[in-house]
Amino acid sequence: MSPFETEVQLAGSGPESYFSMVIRRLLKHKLAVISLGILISILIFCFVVPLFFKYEPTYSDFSYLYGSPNSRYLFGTDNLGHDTFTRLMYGGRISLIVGFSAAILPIIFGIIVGAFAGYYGGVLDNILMRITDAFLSVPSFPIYMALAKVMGQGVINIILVFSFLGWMVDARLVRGMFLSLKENEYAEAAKAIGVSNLRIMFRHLLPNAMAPILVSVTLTVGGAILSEAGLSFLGLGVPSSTPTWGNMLTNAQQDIFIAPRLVIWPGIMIFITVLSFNFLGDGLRDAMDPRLKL
Amino acid sequence: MDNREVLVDIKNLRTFFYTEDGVVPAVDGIDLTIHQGEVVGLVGESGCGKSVTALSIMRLIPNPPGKIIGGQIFFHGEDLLKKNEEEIRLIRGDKISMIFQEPMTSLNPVYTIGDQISEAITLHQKIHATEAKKRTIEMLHLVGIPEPEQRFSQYPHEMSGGMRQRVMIAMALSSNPELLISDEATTALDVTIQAQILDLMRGLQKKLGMAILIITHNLAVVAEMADTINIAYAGKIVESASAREVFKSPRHPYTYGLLKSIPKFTEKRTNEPLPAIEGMVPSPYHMPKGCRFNPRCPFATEKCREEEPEILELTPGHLVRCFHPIEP
Amino acid sequence: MRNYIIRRLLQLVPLLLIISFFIFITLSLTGNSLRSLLTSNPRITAETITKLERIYGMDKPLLVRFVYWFKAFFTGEWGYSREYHDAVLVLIKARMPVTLALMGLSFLISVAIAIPIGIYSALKQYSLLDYAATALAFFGMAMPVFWFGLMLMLLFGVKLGWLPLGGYSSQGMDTANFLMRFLDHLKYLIMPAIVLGLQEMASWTRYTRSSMLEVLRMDYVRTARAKGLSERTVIYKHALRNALIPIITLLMLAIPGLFGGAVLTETVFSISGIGRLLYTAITTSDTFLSMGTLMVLAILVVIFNFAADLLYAIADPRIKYS
Amino acid sequence: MATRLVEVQKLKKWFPIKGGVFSTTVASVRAVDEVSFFIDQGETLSLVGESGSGKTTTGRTMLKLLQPTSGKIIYKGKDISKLTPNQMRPLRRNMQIMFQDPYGSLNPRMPVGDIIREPLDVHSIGTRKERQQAVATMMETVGLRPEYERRYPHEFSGGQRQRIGVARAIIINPELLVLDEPISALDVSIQSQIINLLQELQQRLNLTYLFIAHDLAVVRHMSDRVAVMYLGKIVETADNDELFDHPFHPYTQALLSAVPVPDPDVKRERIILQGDVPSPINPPSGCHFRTRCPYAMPICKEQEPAMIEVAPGHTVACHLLTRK
Repeated sequence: MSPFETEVQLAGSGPESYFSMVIRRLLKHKLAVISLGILISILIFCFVVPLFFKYEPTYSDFSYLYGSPNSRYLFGTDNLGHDTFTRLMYGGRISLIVGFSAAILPIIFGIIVGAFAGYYGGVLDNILMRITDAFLSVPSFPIYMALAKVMGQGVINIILVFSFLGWMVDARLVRGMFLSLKENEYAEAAKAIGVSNLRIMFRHLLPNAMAPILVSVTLTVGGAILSEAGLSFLGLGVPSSTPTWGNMLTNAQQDIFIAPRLVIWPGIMIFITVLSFNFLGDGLRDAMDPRLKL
Repeated sequence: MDNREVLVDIKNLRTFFYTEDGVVPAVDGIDLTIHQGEVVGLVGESGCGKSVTALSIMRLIPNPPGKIIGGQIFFHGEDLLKKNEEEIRLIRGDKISMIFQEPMTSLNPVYTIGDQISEAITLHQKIHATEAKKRTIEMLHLVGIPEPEQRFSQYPHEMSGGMRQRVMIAMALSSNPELLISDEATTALDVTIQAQILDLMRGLQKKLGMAILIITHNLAVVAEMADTINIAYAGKIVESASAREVFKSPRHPYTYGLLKSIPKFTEKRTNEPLPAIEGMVPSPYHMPKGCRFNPRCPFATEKCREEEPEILELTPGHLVRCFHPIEP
Repeated sequence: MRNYIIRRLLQLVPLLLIISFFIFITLSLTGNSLRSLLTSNPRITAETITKLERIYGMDKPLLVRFVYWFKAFFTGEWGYSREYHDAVLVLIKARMPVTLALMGLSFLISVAIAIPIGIYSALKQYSLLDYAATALAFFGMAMPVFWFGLMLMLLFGVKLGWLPLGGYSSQGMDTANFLMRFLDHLKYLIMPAIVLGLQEMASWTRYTRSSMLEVLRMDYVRTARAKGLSERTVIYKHALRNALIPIITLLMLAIPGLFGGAVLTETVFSISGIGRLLYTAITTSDTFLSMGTLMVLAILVVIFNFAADLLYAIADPRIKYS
Repeated sequence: MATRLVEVQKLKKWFPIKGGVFSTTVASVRAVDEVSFFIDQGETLSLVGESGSGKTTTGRTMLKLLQPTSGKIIYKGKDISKLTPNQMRPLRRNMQIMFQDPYGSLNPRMPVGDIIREPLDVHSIGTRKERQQAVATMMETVGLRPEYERRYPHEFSGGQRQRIGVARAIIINPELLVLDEPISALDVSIQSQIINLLQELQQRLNLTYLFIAHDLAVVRHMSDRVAVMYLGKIVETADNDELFDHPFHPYTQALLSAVPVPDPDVKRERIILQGDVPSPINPPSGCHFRTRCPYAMPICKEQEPAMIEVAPGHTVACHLLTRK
């Protein structure tokens, strides 16, 4: 019998791309599915509901300061008579925008630095990693404070500050992935075929490094929301006139004994959002690791 | 051979793994007998259940996902599967020892090899630390490790693969076990180092008289070492006989095909293609109906596709699981 | 090993230089405030200002000024705080013990809780306790530090009245004996310490758990079982030590991060420590004080980095730095 | 007279080891240390040796996947050792490699059709449709169903993956194929299928093989000539039968005698070598094998033995030859 007549059958159950496998496995992860649902609800709450809602975030009802919840003001009002419900929606917008932007920019930069350092190694790796180490050694929160002070308050500045000091962990992660991935024989096979280095890096290796990168992105979004809230809480983040969840907390802190409700709501929003991102990240990590049985 | 006392008698052992994708019947009715002082080979390809059999004897199946769901493993007439964890622990590493495939990862990297061997000695022999150290050095000497006194305080990463496998053997033999299970112990080693280790094991077997269960995919290794050979395929033993019988007159089509398909390095080169077994090992999730070898078997009939054959003693001591055994 | 230590120490020098340069540049941009010292602080004479200007090379270009400043910093000349009307060095010295006590307590509590829970979670994977620990860990990681602080204050300070709302010691404690003072401080610090350590505690629990799970899958753990060792010995002798090696580094490297949290915690609980000092310095553009405080933090970072490397090398015999 | 396809002269590949306070090069791993051999068109040269002997590094350096430290690689009369990666790219069409690990050598995120087609894409061969056709033909050639081209590697078994590896390597009609342990990770019953496939393809497509292996039984079955490596050096080269029937070098003899034979009746005289292979960072002076050689003499320590032809096409590097 000649091997050319060999009839071979597939071991697998059917054609399934990696992507659909991840989705299938993610959907088995109950907490991740719930988190995804919560996040979508929060997004709708922050970006869609305000379109159909009566109050502007700057609207003040001076006749109803520290108002308890009623049918007009679902969550009551604050010290200036702002509608808490409205401000939670608008505040969420800023917090989420900051969170996403401050995760996406650094990951792109981190991928580039990490990919080159890990793939080429040697002197380039050494230089890039020493710089990364130096940045990593900077106590980030105090520097956020200093930079925020220097650059002035504002949403864009906050995103820039976070991006400036947020890429190192991703760079290290990607470098580590590339260091081990390039040792795979398929990278060498691509080289042997004559594939260029850039194509090997971004077409062969990067897709294989995507799992931890994506997980890192979800965790970074949560982290950035927390940091923004922290900075704003200290009065160094977004100007206090713009509502964010962090700012709402700052304003409410002094009233904590009069109207604890004002402190509880924004805190819960931050908490639930970050928690959902973390659970989603955890679910993604499990879904993308085929060694793990769900 | 048979006048020696039976040491281990495995009857209809079944060990399944319950995974996300389904149930894997890794071992599905394996029978195996080991006499005292006998060297028994268990040969098969990946997924045939040979390593799971060994871990089942040791009761080291990771649970979950694995579980021994049936059968008996008699050791000196007592069923190991009926013993509690404490009782089995006293047998493990004392009466029955095991060495593994990967000498590089089987030793704990943060303890010296001396620590790791004497730990086993003090555990099973209840002797003093200084005594244990003396015994450890003796063992290192026995397995041919030069300068055992210096080696005692070395860490595993400071040794080569061959040396580490010697350390594993020293550890396994330190309590004079009655059975040594060698699970692909030479597979990761180079040919000349493999020759050293096999030579060592043969020598120690003669000297100490323990029984050895050699688990391997390498037919040549069992040909050199084993008295009796069991061929496993897809979780079942398909043929069992003395080494000579298996190699001279294989009766199961799988054994026959396997022996034909491996190139012989003692024979001059021909340009003929090798008589290969077509197809591939069945997926553990989709075991074929009937005889598990039937999709690859050139002699398969309708009966083979429908019914599962029993293992039968064709000639004294030669057992085959096949409806149409090859005539010698 | 000795070579390794020397090499790491040599690497610390440029690292410290880069960090301090970075800090210097950032804060120089806030505008120089030497002159403003004169106007805001009546106790500082024009003479002192001139002397300071000479020390810091104020008329020189930025890069040269950095060299002056760096030199001054390492000779103990850290300048004056505009806000507090005192020498920076004195201020930092006075505040340091409070912050170190807060961080130390926080670190101890976190380690003492996180590591045992992490180990237990790994050993009893998918048990009720494992799920509870996982839930708590996620809870801790998603919790905004300051908000958690406020919530605890509401509960224990306001509603239950068990613990003081803020500060560091009670009045009249200066004359009390050591034990009384210690217990008094403890009463004030326990809540902030838990708040400060919550996030680290949560992530350490997760890391310990996964590290332990990873190690339990290793071949040498199987070897240890095959020897007949008791499950206890297998876990506490063979698995645990290997699992803790990466955790040690993690612990060390987390310490500098606690400073960031200290800023928030000390603000919430009105504790006069380094964190609050830094907060005041930055919000009031008190350049010397900001620089001094940030530099102290940077040095601590570098030291703990080094300690992490050393401990790792000691804990893992495979690391052979020659 | 056969045409010489490739000739390697005094090829050297040392990997530096960084260390010390300033991360300078403190030593080198002498993976390949002045190795010379040639391969004629259409033949199979096997490179055998144990792990750490440098056989895999030799194969990869010959293909310029690793930059040689020194030495010449003459491919069809042209020295390619100094070419830059860009200059090498067009030449890659002619020389391909197939790897040992069926799991690591295929990108898990690419469908197998894309994997097999990539060489055509990279070298811009044919139209889109022609490439697609070529992939289908190639899959049939190696015994895979073309319908499976959208499937991912994890759905295939080890043997099938090696078929994919072969398809990728030969789709651009190379002349030279380096086979780096292509069957040693496979199950016994699958190995013979791949061996047969490789041999059949060699005859059909007139391929030249550099076969890197440690399994001597397979080497005997596959090769025309055999070169034995030990610690970065070739110690003996000969025609297949000549080498197996009349090994001269003490290492070759020991290696051959160490191979177990699947026949319980064959009782062979076994030479058990003592000790381990020394570290390639600090190989023994003189003859690298002398520390384990049963015949070691004083001269072996002082002088490196030269390659001497003991029979036509049979060369050996050993002082025993020059003793008298």
